[in-house]
Amino acid sequence: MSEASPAKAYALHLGVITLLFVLSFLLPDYYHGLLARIMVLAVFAMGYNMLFGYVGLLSLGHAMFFAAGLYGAGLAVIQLGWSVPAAFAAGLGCGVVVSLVIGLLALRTTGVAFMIVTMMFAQVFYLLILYFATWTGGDQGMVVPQPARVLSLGATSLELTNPTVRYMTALGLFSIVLLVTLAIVRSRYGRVLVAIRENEERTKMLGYDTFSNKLAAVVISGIICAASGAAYALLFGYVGSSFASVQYSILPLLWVLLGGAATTLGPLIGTLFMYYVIDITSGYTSAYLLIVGIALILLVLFFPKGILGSIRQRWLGWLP
Amino acid sequence: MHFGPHLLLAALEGLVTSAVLALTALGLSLVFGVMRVVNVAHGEFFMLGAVLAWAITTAIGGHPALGFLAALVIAPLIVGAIALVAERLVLRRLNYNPEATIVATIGMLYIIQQLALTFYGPEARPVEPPFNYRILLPWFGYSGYKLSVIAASALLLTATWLVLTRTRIGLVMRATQYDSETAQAFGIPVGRVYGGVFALGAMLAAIAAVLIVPISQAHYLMGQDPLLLSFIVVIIGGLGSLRGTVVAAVLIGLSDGIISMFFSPTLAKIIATLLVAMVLVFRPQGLFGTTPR
Amino acid sequence: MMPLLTTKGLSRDFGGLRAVDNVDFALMPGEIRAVIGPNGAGKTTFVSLVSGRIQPSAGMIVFDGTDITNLPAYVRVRQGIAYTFQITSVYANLSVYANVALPAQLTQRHGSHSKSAIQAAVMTALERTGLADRAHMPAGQLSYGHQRLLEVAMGLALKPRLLILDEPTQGLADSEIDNFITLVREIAKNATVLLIEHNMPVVMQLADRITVFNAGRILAEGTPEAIRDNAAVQEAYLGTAP
Amino acid sequence: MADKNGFFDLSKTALTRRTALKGLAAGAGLGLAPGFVRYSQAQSSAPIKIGFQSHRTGIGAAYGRWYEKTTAAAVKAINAAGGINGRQVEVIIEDDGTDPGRGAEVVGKFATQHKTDIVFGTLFSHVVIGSAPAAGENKMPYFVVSEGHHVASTKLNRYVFQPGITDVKSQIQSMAPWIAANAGKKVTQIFPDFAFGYDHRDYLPPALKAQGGEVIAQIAIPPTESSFTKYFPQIPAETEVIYHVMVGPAVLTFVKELGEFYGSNRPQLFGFIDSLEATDINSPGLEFLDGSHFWEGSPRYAQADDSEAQKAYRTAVGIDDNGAAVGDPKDVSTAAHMFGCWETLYVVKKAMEDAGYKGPEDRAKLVEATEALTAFAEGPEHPQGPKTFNGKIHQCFGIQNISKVEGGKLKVVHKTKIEDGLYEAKGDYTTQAL
Repeated sequence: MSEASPAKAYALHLGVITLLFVLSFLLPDYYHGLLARIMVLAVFAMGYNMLFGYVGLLSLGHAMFFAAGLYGAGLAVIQLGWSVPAAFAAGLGCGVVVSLVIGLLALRTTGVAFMIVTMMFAQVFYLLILYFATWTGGDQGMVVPQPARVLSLGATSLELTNPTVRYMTALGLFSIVLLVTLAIVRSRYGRVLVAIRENEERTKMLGYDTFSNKLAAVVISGIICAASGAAYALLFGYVGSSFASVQYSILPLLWVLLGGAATTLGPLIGTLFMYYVIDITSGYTSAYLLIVGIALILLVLFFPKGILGSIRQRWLGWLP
Repeated sequence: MHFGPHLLLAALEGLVTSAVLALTALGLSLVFGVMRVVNVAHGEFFMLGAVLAWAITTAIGGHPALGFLAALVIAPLIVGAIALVAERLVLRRLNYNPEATIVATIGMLYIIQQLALTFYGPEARPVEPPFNYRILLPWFGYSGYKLSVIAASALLLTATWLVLTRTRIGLVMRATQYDSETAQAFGIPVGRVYGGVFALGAMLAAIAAVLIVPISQAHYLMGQDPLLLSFIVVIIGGLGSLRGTVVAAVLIGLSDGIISMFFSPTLAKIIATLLVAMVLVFRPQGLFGTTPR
Repeated sequence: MMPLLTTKGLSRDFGGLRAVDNVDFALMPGEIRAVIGPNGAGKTTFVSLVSGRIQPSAGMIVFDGTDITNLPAYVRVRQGIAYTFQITSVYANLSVYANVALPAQLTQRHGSHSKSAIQAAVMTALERTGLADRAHMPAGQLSYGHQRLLEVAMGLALKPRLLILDEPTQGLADSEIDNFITLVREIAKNATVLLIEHNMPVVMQLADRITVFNAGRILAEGTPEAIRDNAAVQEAYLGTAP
Repeated sequence: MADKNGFFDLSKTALTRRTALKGLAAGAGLGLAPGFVRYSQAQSSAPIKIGFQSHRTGIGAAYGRWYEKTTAAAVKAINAAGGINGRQVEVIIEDDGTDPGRGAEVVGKFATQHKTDIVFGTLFSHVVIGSAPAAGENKMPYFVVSEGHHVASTKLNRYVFQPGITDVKSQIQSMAPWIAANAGKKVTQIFPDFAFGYDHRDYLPPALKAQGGEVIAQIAIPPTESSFTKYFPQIPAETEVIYHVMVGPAVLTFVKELGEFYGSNRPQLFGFIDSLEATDINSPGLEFLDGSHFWEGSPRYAQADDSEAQKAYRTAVGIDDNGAAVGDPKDVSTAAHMFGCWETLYVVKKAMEDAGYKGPEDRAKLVEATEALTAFAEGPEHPQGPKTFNGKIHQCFGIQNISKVEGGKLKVVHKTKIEDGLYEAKGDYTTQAL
């Protein structure tokens, strides 16, 4: 983490946001839609990175935070008939509650035990979704009805099913989370998180309540992931238990490691990379997972710190 | 069914689960303990063992026992060789960096799974047990083969324990686990130990799979559950503790079997998972670990 | 005058071993106190109990008139007890500046919030330890002696009332030791210093009073001269000492 | 095991598969290359493009393969007979990984990149439900072959149809009379603890009650379970019929363990063949099923009274009298479901012809034309049997088969009537805007 060049860092991030904005008008329909989805999932990855990259806590249970947002927002619309903003808030609220409870319990452990405990709580969460199938739709999941996915702003109403509205909403969420992440990372609090990652015992002896700081990080991470989940439910109209399965806990870890842990833009890069590798290779062969696997291994051999992480290490030391 | 027989049945079922789980988890524990590598592809080595068992028994034909015994020897060897190659080509070059190895083993998972799908296919295929003997109890019938799985697993675990505690190989492995740098300084070929441990870990998973495949079929997606359960067993049992791994496997297998007597199945799974998670929360070093290192 | 720190009946067991055994201890404000004793005498365990890194098995600790026995370490740090590690424990991957900024931003929290205030505090600590020109190096690239100084700078940035130094001169060159003695004297103008030290010349030059530990108990306590002449101490060091 | 060369037959399996795909590729042409869209051709001669959302990987892969084979056969037959509205049919396949998230992306890809005319072919319910919003938003007619009750429940949207296979609620309802009359009145249900199982859990008890039977116990098995014996003690002793609908790779274990548990002294067994699709009924351990009964959509084994249409269909798809791939007896098909692909494509053909369909701008017309359909006569286009279609709930209703396992084969012992499976429809898609 470098102290210098805040202007450069902010310029870069605003540049990326501008680029994504401009791309909205240039991309063909398919990639336009795909990128909207990638931005929402990149938010999930950013939430994961908050905890894994900056605090060094490897969780295998983040699907539960994503699903908390997904179901919080989805069920609020489907079962309670709430409006889109209220449902989004409900998703965030669920994210806060779940991450607070899980944080209080799981943070009693460290290292691999933390990894396994989070995985098991996520498994419980997943099974609970199946158990309460009457309300959650179980493994089939539920559709968020199209007429309900409208954002009313005073006189105007925006249909979230409209590709442009959806892209811009996704971009808005992505931008907010990206800038918030950047601000957190560069703040005093961000410095404490990194210190905990580097040496927790030492940080305690410098007067920091590391437990509370870690708990706050779990909750921030949980909120960001829940925001991604809530946005997914409202923008794409489906809630289902597969998003709570362990696969969706491994995916953000993979995206973050690919893009570069503890880099603010790494999650986006990693998610983009993974999506495009799958999308392109699956067009050429039905055995595309083979190619994905080989790509992952090659990438990690030549970019052991992830794409952006390795770039930062070798060339651009100022990257946040 | 009355409570007693029901409990007996649940316990037997739990023990079969435990027997297979203990072997699989021991493999993961060795890799985890000695190399500090989180091997996400461990479940795929398990799957590979089962798929190869099917291939070998089908190719050999004749009496089921013949093919099964061949599979029990050949399948682990092939899987071990594959693991060794993977270790040489990938993990070693990554310097066993914990994060990079996670990505790399996820890559291996995809590759192995896809190869199994392409060459073996998406169907679940059965392997005939070496013998079919139904033990008739007064209250229910039970598979004789299942009981033999428990025995075989106990035998293999004892053998592994002897190797680890009584032989030079075991000593070298323990020394490397304790402190790889010092071990290196004392002339232990740490690189080769790592290769051997990774292969051995995969072989244990493959053996477990060959044992279970006459009970539950070979399928290309069968690796995920053993992986997750093994992780849990390894952590609950305490890193690198053979005794802990076995006890944790028995505990998890039995609790899974017995809790299912009292609750609806999904609820039973929820309670069992939550219980084990709570054990870990309030005893993070595992049941037999001392202090986390 | 009231003591800054007192312990009463302080004990700590590790398994069957009693590492600190029923220690009554008092430290006056402004003092430089050295704690000496043979290896395994319980010195580090004792200061770890004081700093809160480990919990006592029995006894109580009073700091500045309040019972801090059950307070977690980080609260004690905030109340003014700073601890520098025996084994160098700086953040190797972070810059020297960032290492010191971490404690500095804590003490600035209640005062000025501005970035410049933190910066000023960091630079003051770095200048006092002579590390100012290395502020932007990664801490891991500092020489061993400089890393020891960085430990002290981190302690200083906490603006402590009690600074605990655990074997600060270990591994330092003679020239570095002289500078270090000057530094501690200067620190002692604003803070009380509790020093674990093996290097007897350093102890003799710095300490106002010396406490000698042996087998988890206080063997003797007094001025450097009194300790030098104490027969029991000599026996502990020359006779039963390992 | 009968075949000693099973393992080496694997390569042959791969070959047959590839050969089958070649038929597809011939039709699909450049469509298989991603992003390659031929705008330039005049619409009149350009092929009609059907996006096939296939379970090539993931838990549904065994089905996906046979759905592809059946589709290829149907497209070949349609093209040979002049195509649809004089245009050839081209199939573009995308893998959805049997994952609802990816499923929705694939529908988006068909709509915006491949610009297909319709999307077709999904089986697994969660993928259907996950993809349905994307179909609705893209105004993309989406023809599924899933047998789930989701379409008929009218919880999806106006663009989703299931005209080729009866939904599971109707299937269950038409099974109940036979079970109560022939197998027994005290029924214990064992079903997977997820939505497919819930349809059975919810619809069987009332249907059985209407016939004087009773469900005395319901045992839901968690989806991740791989061993079942521990649940069997929950089966009440007075059970006359065990009604089982387990699916997934663990089903062989289920049957085998049931056999070990009961031995020869077992209750009657009635199951849905979903459990054993793509699985040889003569696999070791399945002996226990001898004499038990199964629901089948379309019979796996050739029957003595098969219609000419059924025979022609089996030949076209390439399955032998035992329901396995011609030339590879180990490669067992998903015969009970895959006929739905064939029949759905012919429904699409009929609807497109009725609508005078020219291109994506006519999709709304295609939806209305499909809704206007009422019945499909048995014949080469509908070899499984006659069906009625309810345009309001977008669901067809056909006859069902009950087959007995006898001498290592499944023999149809009862065929239900369409009326047996009709229920009161709730909701109406046609009131939704297009």
